[in-house]
Amino acid sequence: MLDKRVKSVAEAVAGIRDGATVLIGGFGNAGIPVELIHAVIDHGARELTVVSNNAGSGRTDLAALLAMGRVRKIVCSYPKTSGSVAFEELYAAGRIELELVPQGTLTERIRAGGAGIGAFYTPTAVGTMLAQGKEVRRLNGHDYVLEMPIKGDFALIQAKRADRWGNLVYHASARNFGPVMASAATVTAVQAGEIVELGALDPEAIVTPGIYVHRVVCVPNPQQAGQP
Amino acid sequence: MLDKRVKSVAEAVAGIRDGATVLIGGFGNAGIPVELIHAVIDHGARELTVVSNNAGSGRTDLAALLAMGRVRKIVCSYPKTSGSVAFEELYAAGRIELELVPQGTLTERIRAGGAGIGAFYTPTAVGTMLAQGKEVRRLNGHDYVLEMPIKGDFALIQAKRADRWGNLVYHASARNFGPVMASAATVTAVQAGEIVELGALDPEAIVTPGIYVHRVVCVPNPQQAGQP
Amino acid sequence: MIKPLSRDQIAMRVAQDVPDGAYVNLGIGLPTLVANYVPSDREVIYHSENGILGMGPAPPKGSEDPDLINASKQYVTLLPGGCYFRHDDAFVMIRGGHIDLALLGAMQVAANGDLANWSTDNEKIPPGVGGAMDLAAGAKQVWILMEHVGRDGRPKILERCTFPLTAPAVVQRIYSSLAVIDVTPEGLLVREMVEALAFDELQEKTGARLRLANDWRPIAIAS
Amino acid sequence: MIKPLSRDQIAMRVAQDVPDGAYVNLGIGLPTLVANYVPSDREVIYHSENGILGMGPAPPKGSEDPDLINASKQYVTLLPGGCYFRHDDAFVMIRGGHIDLALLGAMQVAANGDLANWSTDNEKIPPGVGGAMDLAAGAKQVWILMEHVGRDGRPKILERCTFPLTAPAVVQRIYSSLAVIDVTPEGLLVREMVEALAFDELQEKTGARLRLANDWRPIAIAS
Repeated sequence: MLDKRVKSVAEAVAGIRDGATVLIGGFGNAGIPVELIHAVIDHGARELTVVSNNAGSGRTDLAALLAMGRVRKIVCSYPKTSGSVAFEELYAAGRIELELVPQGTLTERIRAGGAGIGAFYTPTAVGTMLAQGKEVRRLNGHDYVLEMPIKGDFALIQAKRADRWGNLVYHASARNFGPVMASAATVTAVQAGEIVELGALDPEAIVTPGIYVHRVVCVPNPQQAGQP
Repeated sequence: MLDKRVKSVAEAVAGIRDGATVLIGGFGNAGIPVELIHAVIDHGARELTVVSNNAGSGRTDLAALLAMGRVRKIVCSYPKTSGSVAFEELYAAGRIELELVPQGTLTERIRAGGAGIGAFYTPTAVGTMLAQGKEVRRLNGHDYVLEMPIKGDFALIQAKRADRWGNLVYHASARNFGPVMASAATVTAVQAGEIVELGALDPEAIVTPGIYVHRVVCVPNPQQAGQP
Repeated sequence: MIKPLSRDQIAMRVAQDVPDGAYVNLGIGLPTLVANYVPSDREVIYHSENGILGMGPAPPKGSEDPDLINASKQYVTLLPGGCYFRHDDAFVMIRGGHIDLALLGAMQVAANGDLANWSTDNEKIPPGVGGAMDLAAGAKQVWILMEHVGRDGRPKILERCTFPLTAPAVVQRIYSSLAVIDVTPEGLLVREMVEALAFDELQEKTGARLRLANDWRPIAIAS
Repeated sequence: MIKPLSRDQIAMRVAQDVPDGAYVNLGIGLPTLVANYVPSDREVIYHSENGILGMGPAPPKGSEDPDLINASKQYVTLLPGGCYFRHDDAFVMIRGGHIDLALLGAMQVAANGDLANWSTDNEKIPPGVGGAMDLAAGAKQVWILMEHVGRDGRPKILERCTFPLTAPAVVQRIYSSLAVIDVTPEGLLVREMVEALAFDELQEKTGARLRLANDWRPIAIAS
């Protein structure tokens, strides 16, 4: 029987190694898998590379992981937001590496990782300092930058509902990076607000097919991300 | 007011020019926009390049367009199916050009066309005759073939329901190429079984956002594709 | 007496030019105000990079949904006909040329349409690019909303940007607090100026050569 | 007396090896029979390239849905927990290495795992590749189901394929009508043979050098 449910957030992130690349869903404070991030904090893994749109805000979840010095490098599009104090302190002290990636290139690189694409040419960032050192190629009369796929050892994402096959649906703009990150990790761990019977999710409306999901834990009342 | 509804299939395909590239949805006989194809037949455009997974079967829809000698070139993954008589006759007579593309590369090239990607590297077809004459590049220890985007002047697709903004939902595996083709054409024309009030489609379950759709015509009882 | 436009007045002026039925992405800050002023007889579809089409106004206090936010991380609503989609699909729309109009703020704009709106190249402040480069490169049209000069009085419209570029040669039009200026192959063309402003004064506050359109007129704000 | 396995018996033998919980793509033809024989205590998720996960058996006559078909264009059903998705996403699953197992037919297989299953290079017949190259290149494992020799009696297992390749070095295992053969770095290793078949006879019907595993055994079909 195919059953991806696990009993605890600890079990959901079990096996995460020092030095792992972790894709973390969320945009602003929507869709952040707060409890899974705290499970990584409790787990103890260090020297992580985190791929996430933002770099945490407040003092909980990603900001807490950063503040504990557990992240070697962050790959993101918009690290400085209101409340990104933890990141800013590390950055000013030279204690974290930042790879800044335009947001659309970030999502597309993750998609390429999940889709088995070896690399792709994008018009974004042509003629800017974020294209420095990268191959630029003229195709069909326009310039494009070559970009490489991103894959994760783990992806941590939040969903509204799941079933035991790992099918997922989301709520409003909390969907954001969840689906694309789910497709690009060796282990995709999901915290779902609710786990429903197999067949209860509309097959026409499932957003993330279970094939991309490996572990699902039920977290009925998740904390709000980015708390001070 | 944003209203993409048109009153007839003729209006839906109006403006299609001789020599146009037309993306046509469907896989097997599911999801084929039969009435829109017949509108193209009635319209009279010639020298078309058709991009479609199959090359028609029976004597209606795409097979009829082919049999009338209106297609200069077909880009597809699987032209020979049971009933693909019209195509086979043209092919044997040397009267149609065939560009054979692996199915996953076909969908990805269309996606690249819709997504503004200049080109991409795929592992599919490496070391085969379908990669002959194409750039092969070693990336991260594996070989990949460079593939170019496909865009259409028109896309013709079938959907189950639509609204006046052009939002679409599909039925079962008739979804197939509809969403990706919708994103890659200058004019995307949709035949929908039903047109519903704005707001009647679940915002969490809309498959093709209306931004990709330009014309919607209601065809309540479409013909079955591939009739003999 | 010259009265520069307020931020809301800039937004009002732009709103007059947003076409009916357009798909529009509003950048962070000043551009978000435009949605408040689009004439009610026009149906404009607002896109947000975090996976929303058909964004509506801010919700009444108390009924905010923390999972329904715009790119500026403000609470929004969804109109009937709106929908949600994946982040990668949101950028298919942007990069693929499906957004009719990106309304963006700017630090600097050059006479050839170069845009700088993401970094002041200050090493102490971590840079953040977000979706700015994708929008600048991908939208069919890019219009800029900004103060005509910086807080320090220095021109923001220049022959060449000194800040790092967001994208080269992408801006079609600038709506500043003093003027409406088209970026043309022949350089910057002033279409409108605020009342009582002389062209020479405008040129003085601008770091690139301007030309005045023959049919220029004073900026009119419907109030 | 040697009795080659029937098509159904090949499918039965393969079905024994399909792991519980696996995501499996069944190629056109012989492989589609496997679904009929997977033990009922195993939950196997069938993927179809036209946007289906969780395909169920053929529907009862009269309740077919013309919009619910598999890659072979046969009517199928959807199991609870199954879902539909876009064609491009179906190939994200394939190309991205998310399919555990592709069960495919073959015209020829080479000792190094090269697969030829899409074209006989006959200029009069239009070639059709479908999703074969994507599956061969993308699935985590590729197992081949086929007659051991062609209808003309010529070997289909060869040192080198003579037909155009589908993908080089992708086959892990061959289930033929006579034997179960692993493709190993040291060449082809026979794991199982049908009753009463001598290894020399098998080698004679095979165009590539075989080795017999020390722990080889007769093919057993649960009936």
